Parts: sequence; C-alpha cells; structure tokens
Amino acid sequence: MKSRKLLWLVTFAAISLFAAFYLFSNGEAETPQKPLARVSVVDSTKCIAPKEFMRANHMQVLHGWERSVVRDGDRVHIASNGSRFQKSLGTCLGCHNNRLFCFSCHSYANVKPKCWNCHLSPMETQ
Amino acid sequence: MKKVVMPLVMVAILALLPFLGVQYAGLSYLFGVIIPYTATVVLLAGFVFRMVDWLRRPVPFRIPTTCGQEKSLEWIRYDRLESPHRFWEAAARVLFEVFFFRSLFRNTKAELHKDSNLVYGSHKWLWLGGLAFHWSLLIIVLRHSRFFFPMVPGFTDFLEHADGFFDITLPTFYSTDAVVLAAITFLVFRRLNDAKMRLLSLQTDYFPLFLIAAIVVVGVLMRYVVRLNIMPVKDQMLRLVNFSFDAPGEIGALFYVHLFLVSVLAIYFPFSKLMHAGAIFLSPTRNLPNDSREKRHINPWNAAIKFRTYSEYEDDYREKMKKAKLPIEKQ
Amino acid sequence: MMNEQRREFIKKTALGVFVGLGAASGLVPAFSLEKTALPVWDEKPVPGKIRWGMLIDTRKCKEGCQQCVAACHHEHNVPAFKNRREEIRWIWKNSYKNVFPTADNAGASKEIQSRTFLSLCNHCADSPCTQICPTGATFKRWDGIVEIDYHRCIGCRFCMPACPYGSLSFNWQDPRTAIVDPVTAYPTREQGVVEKCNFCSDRLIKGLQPACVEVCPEQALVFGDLNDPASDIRVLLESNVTMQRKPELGTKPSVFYII
Amino acid sequence: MIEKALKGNRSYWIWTLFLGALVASGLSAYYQQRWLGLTVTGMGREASWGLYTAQFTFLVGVAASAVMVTLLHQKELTKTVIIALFMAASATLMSILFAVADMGKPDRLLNIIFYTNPRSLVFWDLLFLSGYLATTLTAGWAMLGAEKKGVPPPAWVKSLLNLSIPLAVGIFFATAFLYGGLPDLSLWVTGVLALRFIASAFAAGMALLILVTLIVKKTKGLDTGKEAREKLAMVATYAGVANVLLLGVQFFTTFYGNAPLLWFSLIAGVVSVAILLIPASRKSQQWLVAACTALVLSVWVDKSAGLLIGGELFPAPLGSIVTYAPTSTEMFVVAGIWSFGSLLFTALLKVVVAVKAEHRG
Repeated sequence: MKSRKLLWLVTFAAISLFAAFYLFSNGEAETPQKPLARVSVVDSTKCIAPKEFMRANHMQVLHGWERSVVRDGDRVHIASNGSRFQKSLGTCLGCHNNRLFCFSCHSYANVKPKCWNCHLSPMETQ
Repeated sequence: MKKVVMPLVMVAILALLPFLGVQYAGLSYLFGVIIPYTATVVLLAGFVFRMVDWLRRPVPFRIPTTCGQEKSLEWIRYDRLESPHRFWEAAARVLFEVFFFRSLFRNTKAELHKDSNLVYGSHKWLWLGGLAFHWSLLIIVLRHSRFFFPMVPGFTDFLEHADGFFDITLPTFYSTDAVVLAAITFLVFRRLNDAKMRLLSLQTDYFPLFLIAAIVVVGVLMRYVVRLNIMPVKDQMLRLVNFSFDAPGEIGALFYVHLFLVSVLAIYFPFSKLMHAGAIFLSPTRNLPNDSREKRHINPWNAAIKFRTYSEYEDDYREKMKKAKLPIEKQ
Repeated sequence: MMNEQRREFIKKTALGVFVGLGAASGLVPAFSLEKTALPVWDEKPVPGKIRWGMLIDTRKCKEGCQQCVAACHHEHNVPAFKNRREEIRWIWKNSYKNVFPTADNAGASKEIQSRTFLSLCNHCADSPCTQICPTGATFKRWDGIVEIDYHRCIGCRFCMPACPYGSLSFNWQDPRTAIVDPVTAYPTREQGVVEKCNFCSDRLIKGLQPACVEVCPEQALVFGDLNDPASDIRVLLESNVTMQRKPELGTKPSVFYII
Repeated sequence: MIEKALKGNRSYWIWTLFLGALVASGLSAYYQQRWLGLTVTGMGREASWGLYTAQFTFLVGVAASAVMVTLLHQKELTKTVIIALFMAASATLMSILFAVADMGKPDRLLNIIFYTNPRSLVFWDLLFLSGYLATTLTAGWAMLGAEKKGVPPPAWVKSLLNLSIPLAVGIFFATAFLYGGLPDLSLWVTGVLALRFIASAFAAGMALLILVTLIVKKTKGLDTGKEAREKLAMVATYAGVANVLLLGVQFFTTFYGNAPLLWFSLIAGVVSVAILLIPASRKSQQWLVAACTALVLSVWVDKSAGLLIGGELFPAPLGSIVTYAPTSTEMFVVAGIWSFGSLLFTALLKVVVAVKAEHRG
C-alpha cells in the first residue's frame, strides 16, 4: 500500500518536472524575414455579403473578424466576389451610418451584445 | 425496446412533418398560424376541463400522508408541515412539493450487499435531476417572453442577464440550455439503466421526454448553430399574441419544427401524465389538513341517517317495558 | 419588405413606440465614424518575421515635455483618472531611479540621475506577463508586440505583478467616465480588464508610425523592425551605446535607451 | 443524507442564520463591487493584490494540507479522515470563490477552460483546485454514505483519495511557484518560499483541524479521539517549527522588521510552537486550544500581511512604496465568503455527526 502511494508521488513529481520544463523553456523560433506586401488603399461602398446572409450571420462575421484581427493580425476580408475590405466595425458603420442601424432591431429582439462596452457606439458619437 | 424506439420514431416523424411541410409544400400558414392557435385552444380548454373534472370529484375521506406529530393537546408541539392542521399549513406543504419536490427529497434506494444484507441509502439523484429539469424549463419558458412583448418586461431582462452570465458564445450562451439537456439525458438514462425502471417505464414516459428533448435541441440549433434570423420570428410571435391571422414572413424551417413540437406538447399536455402540473395541487394526500380527530368528515354521497336515541326508544316501548319490569329512565 | 410588415405590425401593437423610432430614423444625420481603408498588409502575417522595437534617445527628450504622453493617451482613449490608485497609463515619464532601479548608478552623472525617462511597455521577447496569463489574453503577436485581447481578459491581474516594469494598468472602474475627449477610431476599454501600450498596432496597419514617435518634436523616438538590418533603428542600435531596463531579468525588452 | 443538516437545535439554527446573514451582506457588497468595479476595494495600481489574494493563499494551504491526514494512514485517524476531507473541500471552495471575487470580469471565468494557456501556473492552480474540490467532496460523501449504510465504502473511493494526494501536492507547487515566479514581489521571491508555504500550510491546516474536532466534541459530543488530536498536534508542531525557523530567516534577510503585524505573526508562531513542544501542555486541552488558535492566527496574519506587508507597505514593481488598506466592502465580501464556506462545512459536519450518532445509538 505504502509503495503504491510512493509510486503515485514519484509519477506525479516526474510529470510536474516535465511540465515545469515545458512551461519555463523558451520555444519561440525566429523565421527569416520577407519584405512587406503593400497594397493600395481601396474603399468600397458595397456590402461584404448579401443582405440575407448578413441578417443571420453578422454576429458571426464580426466575431470572426475580432478573432482574426486581434489574434492573427489578419486584417483583410476577401468577399466572395473578390473585393477586399478591412476587418473593422468601422467598415460596417461607415456605410450603415444610420445612428439607429444596430439598435432598432436589437432592442426589438432584446438582443444585447457587449460590443458597445468598448467600441464607441453610433449612439454615443456626434 | 419497442417502448423506447416507438416514441423516438414518433418524435422524429413529428419533427419532420413541419420541416417537409414548410420547406417543400409551403405550408407555413398551417404550421405558423393554424396549428399554434389550435394547440393553445386545446391546451387551455383541456387543462380547464381536466381540472374542473377533478375538482368536482368529491373527496370522501381525509387521507393525508403524515410523518410528524399530529396536532393534539395544546402543550404538545405538532409538526406544522408534516402533519398540517390548518389550511395554510397544508398549502405550504403543497407549495414545498411544487417548488422543491419535497417527496423526492426523501427517496432512498435499497442495495443488496455481498454479505447478503439489505441496506437503504439516501438517493437524491431523481430529486436533483427533477429540480434541474423543471427549474431550467421554467426559466427557459419565462425567458421566451421576450418574443411575446414588444417592449421586454424587466423580469425577462433580469432572467436573460442572469442566465447568460457566462460570456462564452456569441449569441450569449444560456446556462439553462446546458442544464436542461443534461437533466433530460439523466432522466432518460435513469429509466434505461435499471432493469426495474425499464420494466416500469411505458411509452408515455419516454414520449414527453423525447419530445421536450427535441424541442430543446431544435431551439439550441436555431440559436447557436443555424442562427436563425430572429426578427421575423419575433414578428410572428407578436402576431400570434395579438390574435392576428396574417401570414408569417420568411422564417427558416427549423423555427416551424420548434413551434410545431411545442404545439404537439401543448395538445398532448392535458391528456397525459404531464397534467401532474395541475394535479399536484389536487393530490389529497398532500393538500388535506390532518384534522380527522377534531372534525367530523362525512362522505358527501351518504344518505342522511336517521338516528334513534334511547329516550325515543323508551317512549315507543314504555308500556311494554313496564310490563316486562324492565328499568326505565322516565316514568 | 420585411421592415414594412414589421412596422405595420408594430403600429398595431401600439406599444412599440421606441422600436418604431428605428424605422423612422432616416431623419437623423449621419454620425461621424471614419471610413476605413484597406490596411497596408493584405496578406496573413508570418509570425516572427518582424519584431518591432523602439529606441529612445533620452538626450533629446526635453524635460517637462508631455506631448508623446498626451498624443498616445488621446489616440487610444486612455482615461485620465487623477488619483494615483486608479491611474491608467500607457506611456509616462519617471525618474532614473524608478526606470533603471537595478542599473549601476556609480557611472551615472548627477545630470542623468535628475532627468526623467519615458517608460512604456517593453514588448519583451520573453515576456513574463504572457506566460502567466491563464487565458492567453495577454499574448505575443506575430510581430513581437505584446498585445492584450480585451475581449478575453478576465481581470485576474496576475500580469501586473508579473511585469517588472509596471507597464500594466487595471480598469478599477468604468474608464468611460474619465475619457476627456474620446476618439472614434480606437475603442475604449471596459471595467475590469487590464490595459497597456500596444506599440500603436492600430496605426502600424495604416502604415503610420506610433503616435509618440510621430508627435515627438525632437525626434527622440525611433521605431522600426529589429529583425531588419537595414532599418533605422538597427543602424542606430549598432552605432550607439544603448541600454535596456532590468536586462538581468532576461525578459529581452524591445525598447532601448540612449542615455 | 443532507436532510440531516436541516434538523438541529436552537444554537445550530442561530449559528446557521448568523452565517446566512453574513453571506447575504457579503452578497450585497459583492453586488456593489460587480456594479461599480474593483474601485470599491482598497486595491490600486501598485497594490494590485489585497485581502482576497491573501485569503486565497491561506485557504489553499489549509485545503491542500488537510488531505494529508489520509497520507498518514494511521488507525487513530480513521474517524478524522471524513472531517479532514470536508474541511479540505470547504476551504477549496472558499479559495476558488476568493479567486473569482478578485476577478475584474468573472463572467469570463470559463475563458480559462476555453482558451487554456498551459504555460500559465494560474491555470494549473485553478485546475488542480477544482479537481481537488471534486475528489475530496465526492470521496468524503461516499465514505459517509457507506458508513451510514454500515457497509465498506465503494472501491473507487480509494482511487479518489489516491488521486487527491497528487492534486494537493500540485496545488502546493503551483501556488508556491506562482508567487515565487513573480519577479518583483521581492518578499516572496526567496529560496525558502515554497518550503515555507508548505510548512505554514501544514501548521495552520492541522491546527485548524484540531480546533474543529474539539468544537465538534464540545457541541455535538462526537469525539474523534484524543490520540488522533495528538497525532495531528505532532504534525502541526513539526510544521510549525519549520515555519517559524523559515520565517525567522526571512525576518533577518528582508525588511520585515518594521511591520507590526508580522511581528505579531512571528511571536504568535513562536509561542504556539513552544506550547506544542512541551508534552505536558500539548496534552492539556486548554493549552492545545490556545496553541492551535495562535498558530492559525499566526499563519493567517502572515499570509495576509506577508502579502500586503502589514497594511503599510507594498513593494510595487517600480520600487515605490504604496499604502493598502482594505475597504469595508472588501471586508464584507471576505466575511461573506468565509461564512459561506463555514456554512457548508457546518452542514457537512452536522451530517457527519448525525450519521455517527445514528450508529452509536
């Protein structure tokens, strides 16, 4: 019985040592560099996707943008027709510049996402 | 096995009906307007009918179940909840049953151990599962009130906020969705797991479970996976609560599946075990005060009994009694 | 079409006064959010390709000048809480002793010791804050910038004592109450998250220099790619004696100082 | 079984209601904190940790040490094991609650699971803690259930207990290295930190366990045995001696000297250890109570004040010294969480006592 407990402890100690090595070791590889691609500034007045799609999926699009912009630094959205947009809430609100654009539907359906906790909402600007 | 598969197939067919009907036959008016109204009428009328029917049945005897000290002498403390003596005490007992499932709380389970002794241990899993299931369902139903009011009432806001506390998904994740699915899974497996429970369970036990599970799953799919456009849904629900017969707008077929299954549940409700929702208030072992010793309870259908007192008897037979030299009280 | 149906219906319900506003709101003039343009990088960035760094020539930095601080804090909606307890700062000036507490002071002249030095997040190559963060909200970007994902931060504040430079600030209360002149181009933060300098990653994608670098009247700040041997910053680093803050901790800061 | 916690005498209910009232006031204070932000606490830019973190550290130690009763594996302790398990569970729950109370955005708590950072010791600590809570509570409850039925506990209880031990060790290491790895909490970054964390945890944990068994004995007449308490007192003594020595070392190597609360901690520690070292006083109940109380207080003060440095100084990353004083809101939340844990522990103990009484009578 005692020996089994000892075995447990030894196993655990081994795992934690291994984990500690993994945790505190430094594993960041440096890759060779390549010149930056530069693209001309484009502005679009068309929406990134058809209305019906956006109605159902805008939150998913925005959520995906948020993740890829913040985490991966991928800033460019390529629409299905090949046109390019910057992934930004401003891209949407630049065209949909009705101050109540978000709020009329969202208050009707009582859906309250937390976007405006940080992003300045159209209602707050003037 | 048939007892489990049949209800499953039934629910699957019921789910497919509106899907095919709306997607391929364009029956959105039938599934979006006619059936919901019908179901509501059936639910309300059926519920009232069953309740009135039960209420009119006379309760012949006081048959409260008690497990506490009965009210007797003033200086003996009695158990107000376990042996209620007044109406309010009995009402409190019923309400404890309704809100906290007190009788399930007492469940025990017999176990046969190796050394062949039978032991009883407390077994609260059904109580816990039942509480989780019913309370989550209640919160989910109340939360749906956001579809029925143009301006959402404050308590719905509060419920949504509390239920959606954990900021995980985008449409906000509701904890009750997960809890109710877990609870249903438990309640189904509870019946399947044990030979005795399998024997006791009938199709009518599995069907409502599967039906509610299907409603929840479709709801979850609509919200988190397919992400149905919510605007025409709210339009349609507002129309329904305003008794409008206008045709619904463009809504995904899944919504009709959800709505149809709810309608089926509503229609099924008054004619099934689901009526325990109303019946629990009428269960005589729970709602009767235990006062048989202080009040005389008479069967309502008993014919009036003609009692004959001794003095009447004596009046009738006084002369004969005198002759027989029997002692009489009045001369 | 749908909107019309809905509007008509709302009229029927008679309660949808506020909601009805939405439909009639074409009357409200357009609000002023800037139009976005495509960023200067249009492909998915390669991790490790660049490592942004900054060189601060403290000899040029003027005493009393707060232009970089003001520009940064304005650009990023940094709230101006007055009390020291709740103060939030991305870039600020501090005394020699506080900025280089572990440096050997024997060689530093009186003049140096009396000056103030800019301090900001060092965007360390081996950053303790990203290591301790339980959710990966504070993370190392592909370009060496240590960024905070404000959507993910749980506000546990373990990063704050983990950072040897005191670069992180916590939003003890709603920061919006203390933002003097909010800008629409950059979001604010919310109550309960940690924040810090982001090396102006928001400006870099527009092809601009960081706000502090751009605004400095003395050009005391140089910003560039530490991995690019031809960049200004590399040239300057090779031709000058520079120092980093607390180099003995092995965090490998990306901010260098010419004293 | 839990229904046994719903029946009790007057003093039981008074105690329960008292705790309940404290929980309620803690909740309302926490609601204020949720609404207005952590600005309602005394914490600030430089003193970013306060009372909550201190309670967390203390309770983590108490929790992880309690399970070691199972490791001792001695006959005299069999009656104490369940109490120790429940104490561990309650303390773990409290420590998790303190961690959550300290968070700026508790609604994102689950991000720790969804966006795991395996390099983060915070993640491992919380993972071990939740696993530990689950194992100790389940194992204790199953053992109690078996006892009530008068049958041997199910076989899996043994595995759970075996699992809880490495989890406890994991908690010790994760917490100690978590603080040890912070470059600028200079007071914590000493070679002896991890050792002292473990020593003080054992001292406080065992002392608290002794006190609990004494309280149970006094109020409910359930005696877990004098021998058991002596065994625990032995462990507490060893750990206490080690802790006092290590604390003394720290005293003379860092600037603890001008913090009065830490002086209190050191003196209380020395006195309690001295009492425990003398066999005669260790065997007397009054002296045992006094020593254990002093020991618990000593460690508690050291954990609180050691982190906050006597409520006077806090070595901020940039070397400046900042004042930290907890606000009343903070204290109400702390009292609320402690009461919640005590309420849970009381209920669990009530069940233990009722089950054991059933078997005697």
